[in-house]
Amino acid sequence: MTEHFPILILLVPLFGALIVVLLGRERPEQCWITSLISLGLSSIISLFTIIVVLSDKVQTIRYRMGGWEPESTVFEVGIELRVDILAALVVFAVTFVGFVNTIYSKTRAEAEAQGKVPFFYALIQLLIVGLCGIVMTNDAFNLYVLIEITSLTSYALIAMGNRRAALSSFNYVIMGTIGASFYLLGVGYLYIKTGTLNIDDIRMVLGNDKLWEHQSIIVAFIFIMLGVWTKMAFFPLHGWLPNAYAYAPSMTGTFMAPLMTKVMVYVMIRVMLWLFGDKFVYSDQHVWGELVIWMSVIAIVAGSLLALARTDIKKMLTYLIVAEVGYMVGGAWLGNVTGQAGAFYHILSDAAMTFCLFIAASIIVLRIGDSRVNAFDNLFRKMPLTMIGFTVGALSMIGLPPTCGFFSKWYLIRGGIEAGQWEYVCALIFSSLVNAVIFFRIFERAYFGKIAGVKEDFSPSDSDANPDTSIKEVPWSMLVPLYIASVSVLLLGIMNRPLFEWIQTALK
Amino acid sequence: MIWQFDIIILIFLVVAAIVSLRLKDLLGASMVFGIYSFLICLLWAEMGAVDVAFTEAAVGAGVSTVIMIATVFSTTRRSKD
Amino acid sequence: MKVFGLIAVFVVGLLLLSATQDFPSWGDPRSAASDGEVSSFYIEKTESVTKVPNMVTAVLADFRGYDTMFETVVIFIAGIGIIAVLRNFEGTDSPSDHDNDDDGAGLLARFTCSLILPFIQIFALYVVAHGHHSPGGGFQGGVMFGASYILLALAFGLSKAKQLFSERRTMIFAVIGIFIYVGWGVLCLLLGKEFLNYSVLDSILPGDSMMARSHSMLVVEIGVAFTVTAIMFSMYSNLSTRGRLSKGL
Amino acid sequence: MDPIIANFIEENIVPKFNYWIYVILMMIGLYAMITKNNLIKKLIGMAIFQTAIILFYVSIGVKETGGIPIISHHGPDHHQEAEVHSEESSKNLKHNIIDKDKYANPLPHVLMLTAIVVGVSTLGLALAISQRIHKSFGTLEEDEILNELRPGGHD
Repeated sequence: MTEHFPILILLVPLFGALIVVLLGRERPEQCWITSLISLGLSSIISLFTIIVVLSDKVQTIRYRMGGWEPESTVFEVGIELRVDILAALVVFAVTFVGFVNTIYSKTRAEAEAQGKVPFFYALIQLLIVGLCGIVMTNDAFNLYVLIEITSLTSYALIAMGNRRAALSSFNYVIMGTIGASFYLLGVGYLYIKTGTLNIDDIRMVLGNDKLWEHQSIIVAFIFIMLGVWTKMAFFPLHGWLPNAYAYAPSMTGTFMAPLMTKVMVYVMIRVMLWLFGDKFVYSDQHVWGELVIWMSVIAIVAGSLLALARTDIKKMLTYLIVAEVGYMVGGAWLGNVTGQAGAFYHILSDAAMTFCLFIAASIIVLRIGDSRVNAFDNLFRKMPLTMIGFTVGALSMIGLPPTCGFFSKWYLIRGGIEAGQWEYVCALIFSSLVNAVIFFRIFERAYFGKIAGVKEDFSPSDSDANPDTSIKEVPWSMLVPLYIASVSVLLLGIMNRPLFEWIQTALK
Repeated sequence: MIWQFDIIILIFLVVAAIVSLRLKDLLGASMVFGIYSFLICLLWAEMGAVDVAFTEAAVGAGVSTVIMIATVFSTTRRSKD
Repeated sequence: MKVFGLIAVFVVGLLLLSATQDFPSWGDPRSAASDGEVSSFYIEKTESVTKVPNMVTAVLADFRGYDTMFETVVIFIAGIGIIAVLRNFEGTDSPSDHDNDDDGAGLLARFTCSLILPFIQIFALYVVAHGHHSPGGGFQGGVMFGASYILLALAFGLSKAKQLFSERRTMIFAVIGIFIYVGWGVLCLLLGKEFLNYSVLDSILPGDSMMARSHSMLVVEIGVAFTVTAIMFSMYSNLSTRGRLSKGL
Repeated sequence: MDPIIANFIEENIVPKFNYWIYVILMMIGLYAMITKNNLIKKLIGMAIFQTAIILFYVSIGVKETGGIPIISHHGPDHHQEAEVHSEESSKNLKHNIIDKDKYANPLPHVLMLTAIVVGVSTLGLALAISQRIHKSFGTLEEDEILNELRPGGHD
């Protein structure tokens, strides 16, 4: 039974989506329960997959679709799934965030999906199918199909919002298609030289036939990287992300912001280490090693500064995502295992803390009705329960122990020092300082209220209604996800040592 | 696999692509895009990719053009470029 | 923006062209892709392993059946995505819409359509069923079947087509299609082999395990055809009415 | 003509003409996607861009000596008795060696069937989104939309 886990993780939400569409829009409550059950089941299976993969006997599950064993050939003729501990961890993160986000969607979906609740739940489950498939597949073309599944679902999910969401979704369609098509082109260039599509086999052919110096392989690498970077919003290609995530319906934003870019970072690590191999990527002949580190430095600095310039909390968080993508790209390109493992650990921790911050921000915006930071006066008094969750996420973003943000940054910095890339280390520290400024600005507002405390009693927000009655804490279906997210931020921080060791052994 | 035939279609393809992008009338642009799809379908049939050609004839030239024209009718025919 | 676009496009084009130099010549049968192990395996072994002479169908529905499953899911996503984005559920059921402006095309068009529609549908079924031996398959046949309904809507008005193929029915058909495909794979799982490993189905299908693969391909193609038919019609009916599903083109 | 140029054309353009045209089509499509102002035009550019990539893939699979990738039992190289699909003849077929140079490479065709489907799905969804944009902004021109957003929006 255990060998079928990878496909079961995918099939359960797929069937969930079909059932939800069949239920129709007259029964939103049942749609919610169905997707809750299917995603819960899926995350339980992926938890078991982690346990299976961690046992000494298995380590890597290989699952051949259609049972096509390569008998007369060396190469795979069918499509293969490959799950090691890295994939299992990311899949668990995806399904678990999906499950928790479904709890959060309970009230929001009915309010924001405008009578299209079943389609929302179906799309979000298909998005999870796509993300899990991306992480597990071992076939370069299948990866493209799954990338398109996630893209199409996210276009539709974002466009369900207001009119600005539709416009940013259109930009996302254009950028996303360019990115995915570049990836497809790169795969085509690899295929024309190697004659296979299986990721492991391509790496083998590239190594055996010494194709590394060929112009077409270099171009293929550049195009695949450009495509993946567009999808993950690496700095100069980030244009679609801030508007798309900020204007999307809140329950969509809370799901996509933590996961979409992180899964694409995982794809990048996989392309670098498994598709092309570290000998090709970190070879001294190519100039790109140093170049990409500098690009990531620019991404970190620019993302942080752009975030600092925003007053809208959701926009600010989206620019912080851009900076975080810079962290991970830089870490993966440092060229040593510490950096790669740090980047990978940052995928998990960033997913947790972005999830936490986005839920908190959505709750605050929902209750205050204003997304500008200036309106956050006295929030600690008005919504203490929400602000506790927000604080945990913010501290992790700044990088204070014992949150996971501290440890991932610590490993990344260690990797940077090992590789001697001081500019990257400086950018990380600079970004932490900027994050501290950003979040302490919010804390100051939220804790002390207006700077001129005397005037507070006469301010218009207090005069029309008593703040204690106008702003209430939100229902449990929103607070529980927030607390689950903040607990997982702390838990990931406490468990950093075993996690980091697993990741390191898998990367070696 | 007649290369003269191949080259003629390829040149027509480039022409059709440019014309469909330069027309200021969106209905016309969609129509020329349909022509482009049929040409490329011919090219694929000639290159031996019969299944791809069949799909492109049904999807690219058929459904894509129809939904594009449906959109043009329910929005606007005007285009500034 | 124009200059920037031009520069970006030229950089991309030059990069791509620089790589074509070390490509094998066009049509070279000895190129790595065409002479490689994988494609040789497909060409030489497909018929003996699956009893299907059309290699494209065999590779599509069997060797890379997992891809095709997601291809069907992509179509399904497009269908429900369009509904999620565009569908306007208010004002659908006002009867006045059905009476006005929705009487389709003129007499000649109606007559011609009623003549050719049955043939289109029969040909679509042939394309689905005969995909093993000739070009075609579930996807192409499904598109044609969907196109026949689009033609019906163009000639007789959308309300007439909706009587045959209502929105609820479209969704049910689309779901049934994917359900057939995925369910067939799950059946293999339940019989103890990998997902989509059709060879294990020889216990319930006539013939040996190779014929089981051949028959299973037909089953999954039918599943694809169901989904594609439904979604093509749903796509057209939503896009042509701005999501109101009344007053077609 | 300069012999160097003639040589270049001989070696790099004539045998790879398909690749050249695909790059040109791709550049046209990409340019339209980046610079066109009208949303529908952008989508036409996107469709051209995608078909160019499909053209590239199909060009990979072509063999000068090969025909369509459907095994034919009527060809001159095969025995006449293989014509009927009876049990016996298909057994004989197993021993027939299939000349792989006679058939085009089927794998790129399969991949491109999927890519066409993805293309039409993206196009449909993007058209739906642009209809929604037209419904709420009243125009399909990007600059007019941005103009309308400027006074109200804070970005």
